[in-house]
Amino acid sequence: MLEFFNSTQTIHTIIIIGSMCLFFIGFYGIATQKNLVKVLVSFDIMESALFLFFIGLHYQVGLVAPIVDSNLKTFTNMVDPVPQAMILTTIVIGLAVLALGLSFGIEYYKLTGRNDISKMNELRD
Amino acid sequence: MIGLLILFTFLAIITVALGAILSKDITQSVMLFMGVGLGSVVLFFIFQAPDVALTEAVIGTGLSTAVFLLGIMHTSQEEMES
Amino acid sequence: MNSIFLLLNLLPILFLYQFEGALHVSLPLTNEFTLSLIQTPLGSFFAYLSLISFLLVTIAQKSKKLSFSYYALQFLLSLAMLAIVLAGDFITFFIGWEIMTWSSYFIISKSNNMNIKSLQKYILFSLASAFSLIAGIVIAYSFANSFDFVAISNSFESMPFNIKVALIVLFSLSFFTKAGVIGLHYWVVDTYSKAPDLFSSILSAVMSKMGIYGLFLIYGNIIGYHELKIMFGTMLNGTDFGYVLAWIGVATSIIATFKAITQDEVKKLLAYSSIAQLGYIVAVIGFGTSYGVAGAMYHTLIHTIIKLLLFINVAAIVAQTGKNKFSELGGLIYRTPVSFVMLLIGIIGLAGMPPLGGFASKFMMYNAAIDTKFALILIGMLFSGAASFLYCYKLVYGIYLGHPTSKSLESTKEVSIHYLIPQIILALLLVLTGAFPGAFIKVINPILKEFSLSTIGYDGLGVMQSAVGNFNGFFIISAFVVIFLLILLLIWRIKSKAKNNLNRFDISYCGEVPTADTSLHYGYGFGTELYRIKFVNAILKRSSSHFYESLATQTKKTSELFSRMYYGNIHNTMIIILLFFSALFFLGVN
Amino acid sequence: MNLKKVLPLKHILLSILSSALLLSVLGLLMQVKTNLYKNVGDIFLNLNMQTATANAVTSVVTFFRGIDTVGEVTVLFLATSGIALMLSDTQRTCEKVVKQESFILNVGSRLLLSVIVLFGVYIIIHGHLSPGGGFQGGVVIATAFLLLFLANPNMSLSHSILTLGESLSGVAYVLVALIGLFKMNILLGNFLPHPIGEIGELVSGGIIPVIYILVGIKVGSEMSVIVEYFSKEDYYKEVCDA
Amino acid sequence: MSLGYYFLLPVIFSFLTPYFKKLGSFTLRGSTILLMLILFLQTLAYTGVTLPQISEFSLKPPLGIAFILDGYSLLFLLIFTFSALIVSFYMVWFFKANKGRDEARFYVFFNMLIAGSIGMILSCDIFNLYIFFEITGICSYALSAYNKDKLGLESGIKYLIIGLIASIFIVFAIMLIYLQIGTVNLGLIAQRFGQIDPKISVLIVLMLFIGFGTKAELFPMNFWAPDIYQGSMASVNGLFSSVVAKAYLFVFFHLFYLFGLNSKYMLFVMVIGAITFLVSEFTALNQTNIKRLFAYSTLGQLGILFMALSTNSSATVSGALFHLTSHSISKLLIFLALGILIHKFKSAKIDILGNFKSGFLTIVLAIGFLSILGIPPFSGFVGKILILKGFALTQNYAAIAFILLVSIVEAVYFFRLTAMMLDKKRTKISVPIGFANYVVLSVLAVLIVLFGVYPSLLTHYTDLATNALLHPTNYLNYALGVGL
Repeated sequence: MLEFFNSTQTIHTIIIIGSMCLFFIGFYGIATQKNLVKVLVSFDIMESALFLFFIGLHYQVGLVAPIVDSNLKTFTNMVDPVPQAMILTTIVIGLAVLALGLSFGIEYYKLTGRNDISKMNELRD
Repeated sequence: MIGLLILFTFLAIITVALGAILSKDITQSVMLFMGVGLGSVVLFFIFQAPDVALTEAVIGTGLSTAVFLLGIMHTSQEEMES
Repeated sequence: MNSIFLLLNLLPILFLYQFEGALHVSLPLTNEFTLSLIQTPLGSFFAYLSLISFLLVTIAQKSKKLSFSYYALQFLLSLAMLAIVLAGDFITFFIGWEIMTWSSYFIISKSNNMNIKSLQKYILFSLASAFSLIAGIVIAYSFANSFDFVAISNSFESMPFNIKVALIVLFSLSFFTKAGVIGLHYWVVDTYSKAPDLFSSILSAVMSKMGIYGLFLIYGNIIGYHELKIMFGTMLNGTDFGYVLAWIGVATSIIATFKAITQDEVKKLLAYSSIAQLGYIVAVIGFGTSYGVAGAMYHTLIHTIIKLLLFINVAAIVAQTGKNKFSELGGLIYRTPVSFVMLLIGIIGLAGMPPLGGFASKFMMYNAAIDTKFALILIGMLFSGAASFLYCYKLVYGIYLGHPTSKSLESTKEVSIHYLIPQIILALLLVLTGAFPGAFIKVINPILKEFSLSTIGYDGLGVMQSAVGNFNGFFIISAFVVIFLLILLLIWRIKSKAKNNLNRFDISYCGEVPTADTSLHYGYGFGTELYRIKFVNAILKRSSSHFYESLATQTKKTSELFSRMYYGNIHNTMIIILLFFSALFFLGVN
Repeated sequence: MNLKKVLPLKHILLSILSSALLLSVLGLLMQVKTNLYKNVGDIFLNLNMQTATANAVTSVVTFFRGIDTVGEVTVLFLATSGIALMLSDTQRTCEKVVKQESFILNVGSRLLLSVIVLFGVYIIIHGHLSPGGGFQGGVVIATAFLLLFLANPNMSLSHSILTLGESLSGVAYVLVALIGLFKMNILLGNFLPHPIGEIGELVSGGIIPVIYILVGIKVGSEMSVIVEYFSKEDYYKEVCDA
Repeated sequence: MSLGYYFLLPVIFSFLTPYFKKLGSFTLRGSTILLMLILFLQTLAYTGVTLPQISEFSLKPPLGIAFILDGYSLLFLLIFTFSALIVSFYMVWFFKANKGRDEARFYVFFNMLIAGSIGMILSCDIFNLYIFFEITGICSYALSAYNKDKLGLESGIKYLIIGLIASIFIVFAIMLIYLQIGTVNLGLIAQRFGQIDPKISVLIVLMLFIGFGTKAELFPMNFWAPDIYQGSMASVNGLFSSVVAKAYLFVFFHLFYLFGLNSKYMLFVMVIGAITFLVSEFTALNQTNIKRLFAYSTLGQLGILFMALSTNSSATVSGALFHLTSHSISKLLIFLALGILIHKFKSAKIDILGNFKSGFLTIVLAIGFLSILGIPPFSGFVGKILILKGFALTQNYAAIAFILLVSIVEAVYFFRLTAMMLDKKRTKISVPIGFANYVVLSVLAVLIVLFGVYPSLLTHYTDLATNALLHPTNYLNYALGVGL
């Protein structure tokens, strides 16, 4: 039973199911939520789901982190470092966009007292 | 064993994420979102990605939650229902 | 300013000193396109028409203070028209066509009584015409792999039948719009009447002729009358195609003639008359016989001369009196006698009465109809020709005869000499074209050769041959002049005895005393009685404006429908994007 | 309770849609084999021996995919500028009111500050040896300042120093890239001698630790600015409301 | 010069902007103009060398990231750097006329917007491309919210949310690509894209389509675009229309042809483009806000470009690229001229076009309008006739009829605006223009006429670009490191 859970195949299945569930929770969130902060939260959940999906699928049982130390002297049997680097970049970018969005939201709230994106309708003909 | 750990962490994250989406209180939603970040940190560690885990812990969970909380302090706390 | 542009207008003659072959330029635009200018007899006929018209109108424009931009645009317009008629390929033709469209648009917009709606009407019809033209051009290109007239003409035979028909329809639609064939004439009247007065003469005399040139180019040069005969078969002595075209033209001329009679605005009458006269040309252009082509050509020339003359005359009167309606004018014969004589000559030509050129051209066209044995067409043409007497009469009566309808008219002076010089030249031309039809046949014969039709015989300058016998223009005009002089002498003898000191209110009015408001002028309401005739009433009541206005309304409604989608709420936009993704996902992946 | 209000029809339909999409995406992803080709990461792992950085992720981030990181730093910089544009309101009318400070919080946070900053610096400097690096360390330093702001609302940072740090480190980063161009004819070339010592030593890996230190300074100052703007915003609002 | 300067120089300038600001606004404006001039001159220098050119970062491709300049990107590079130079001159007037704006930060976003767009067209690595996508995105969000008024912030928020959706899809696609192919190098992806599971490849294509299509303003995903144009400044609109939208379009078709999707998805993209064209032109008829109106017009023109660029026939594509260039110049001209009017009247209703008195502005605006409508002798005509010719060669008469019919609808509103400008009955107020603007607008107008009467100047580059786009063998060799 436990061996079954420890196989790479099972872990990948769990990861795909779990992260896609998380992704579509976020998907549902951006489709239904109207508060700006909650929309941003939904986007972040979607992003997190993608990160888990991506990093998780590059993990295989028995591989170790791509860092050598006193015990480990060669770069063998390690997980792929490129996805990790890419995710690292994406996390930082995500934070930047999120903070910018929040600052827009704050200014907009100060001017109008609203943070409901479906009620932002002054731009129309 | 590690599979089970992953499974349960995922379950926890999904529950928390659902809570974050469905919660009417925005502060609560942000705090629950922090839970998603924490769960991700655990998973990243399991997936042998300590760099990402550290980044997610510091940025995804720490700073972005702080920014969110500071941000919603001066917008309304409740989701507006019309 | 005026003199400079007068000289500039003369410039192109340097390059067109011959009737054929003086000009052959080609100029690469990109790797694929080459602009080329070639002088053919057909092209130079129209080139001279436009050059002379512009020259005369520029002389008349000396009487007005016009801005530099006006003259510059007008010069550009004349160059564009030269480009059209001298083009050797469709790209040059189209470039000229479009520059003609927008430069005339900007000139028309300078008029004081222009409004946005009329401008829109003009430009949209012009662009529709241009787009239908370019559609035809690129379709032809897809078979010929070249924009050159010769190449397209050579490959035309090998195209599939439906493509040939599509090409003919597209090109014809484009040129019909410019010429103002009925149904596509919605823009003509509004534009001619609201454009600057002198510029209306260019619009009517030259620009509409570009449509006629296009028709000649397509039917005669590119497709060839011979090919048309093969495509659609023959009927009697003409082509099937020509018969259909003839009905379109006759219908145009009849309807427009009736509409012209009922107009109260002078320039609107002239505009409808212009449509009617172009209807004749369209009617005979498709016959595919020498007489048909010659008649169309002759009438093109005569119509240009007459319309220039009449529009300049009317422009002078409008400038002098400030009035442009028949009901406001009248009795100017003693105040502006020279103008009166010029207008008289003009309407004699317009009505197609002997002895002037108008008769010669109509004679040629009737001949063509007799030649092809299209009897019904001939009857239609004769009918509308007879009806056109009415509006010619209205024109001369409404402006010059009868009583002046207001005090201010009584003090009107003769118009400026700048208006009169071109009118006198044009009147002389009208006389000459009537007197020397043989000379004109000499000009037309190379064009007939270009269309590979048989040439028409002529005997000296004064006589031309026709299906029903020789036509001696010189003899007719001499006889008429003698008779006319005799009558004039007689009238002068009688009139010198009568005294002319009538007042505008010296009139018996059924026992009532007319007041200043009472309209005493005959021109007022002239033509309204036509509504009582059932057949004419049915024609007059119908108008294409309903169709175009409902089209505009439908477009507007569609636009409103679409813009409702964009009343953007970002939440809905997001949902739409996600739904679109889902739809494509389910369609594409599964 | 009105069911329609709690769960509108639109939400139900959207949740059904999301679930349907989830199931079909899952169905799709489950049957697909991954790793058809050898990943580029494995080649990088081999190359990493030459570069002599203990942390392969760091060498990928700063060197193999170095231009990504320049872009990333730029994104952060732009976000900071955007936030500053939005939240630095020069025309604020209400005056600055000195709020009461809590002595214990103040002293405690200052004590903690040094520890956290030290930790951040450690993370930055050991970026090429252990998990962590410029981004993580920089953010750690920023959170230290966040703590300071939370404890003491009157606190303010010296913008000129932050700007100096930000600009200089940024320009230095780009210059490092350009020096690579001049010395090795390739942008971001690793022009410093490497490997100097053993893998795992502090001075190893050529330009990699240099870049991470520069990134650390830049991210630290930028994040501090962001944190300051967000927390000061709160402060101003309270003052204006009062 | 290395291609890396296109990104690194603006980055240095942006980092140093706080110090330029301290030296005074003259230095700030001057440095931006200098930067854009350098970039433009460098691009001009590249027109004389053999293409493609490559400059690598850190490692040689396919392992490392490289900037590759081929004929296709050269054309866009010319457009972008030229537009940037023009706008940088224009902004001198703008900031003189509008005192007290946060000038330094505008220039930061402006520089990086250009750098990001250029990065998107040069990068040969899809993840790197995503980073530039985000840089461009963040700059555009900040620029559209730059006014900090209700409308500006609203457009900023809307743009940001749309950008988040687009980037989520693109990140997902990139992840799937890496999972399948094991690399993010465009050359390797192009080589191996046909061999992966067809279902996954459809999913990847779909996600990239949604991501870039949303940003490139394709029909069912462009409901946000007019709002953004309405909320932001006219000069920024000019940049959005002539640089940013074109950069996304570049990437869309670069990937489209590189991944060999042309045979399978040609009809789909064409239909989507046609619908975009139709809907936007009809919607534009009904607008009363001038910026919104031209936003719809931009969408419509993008629709034509999508129709024509997806055809896979070199004649049409070359025509479309010509049309694209001409559209960029014309729209830039129109938006900059409108900026002057909007500044004067403090309103963006279309009535302002009827109320100004300036022969110069009337002429340049009329030139812009006629060029977009495709009327000779302006550059738009050559583009349009080349597109129509291309469609004719493939016997696609339906497309010809469609383009011409919808163009009449387009003419309705363009000539309504022209008629308003020429209407003498309205009260006219004279508008101060400023010397810099005379120069800027004249240069643009002269270019429009020049490309119209002497198109060979441009067709050389569009032919190069077409060849590079449709037959990317050289590009692939460079991206794979084979040709080095």
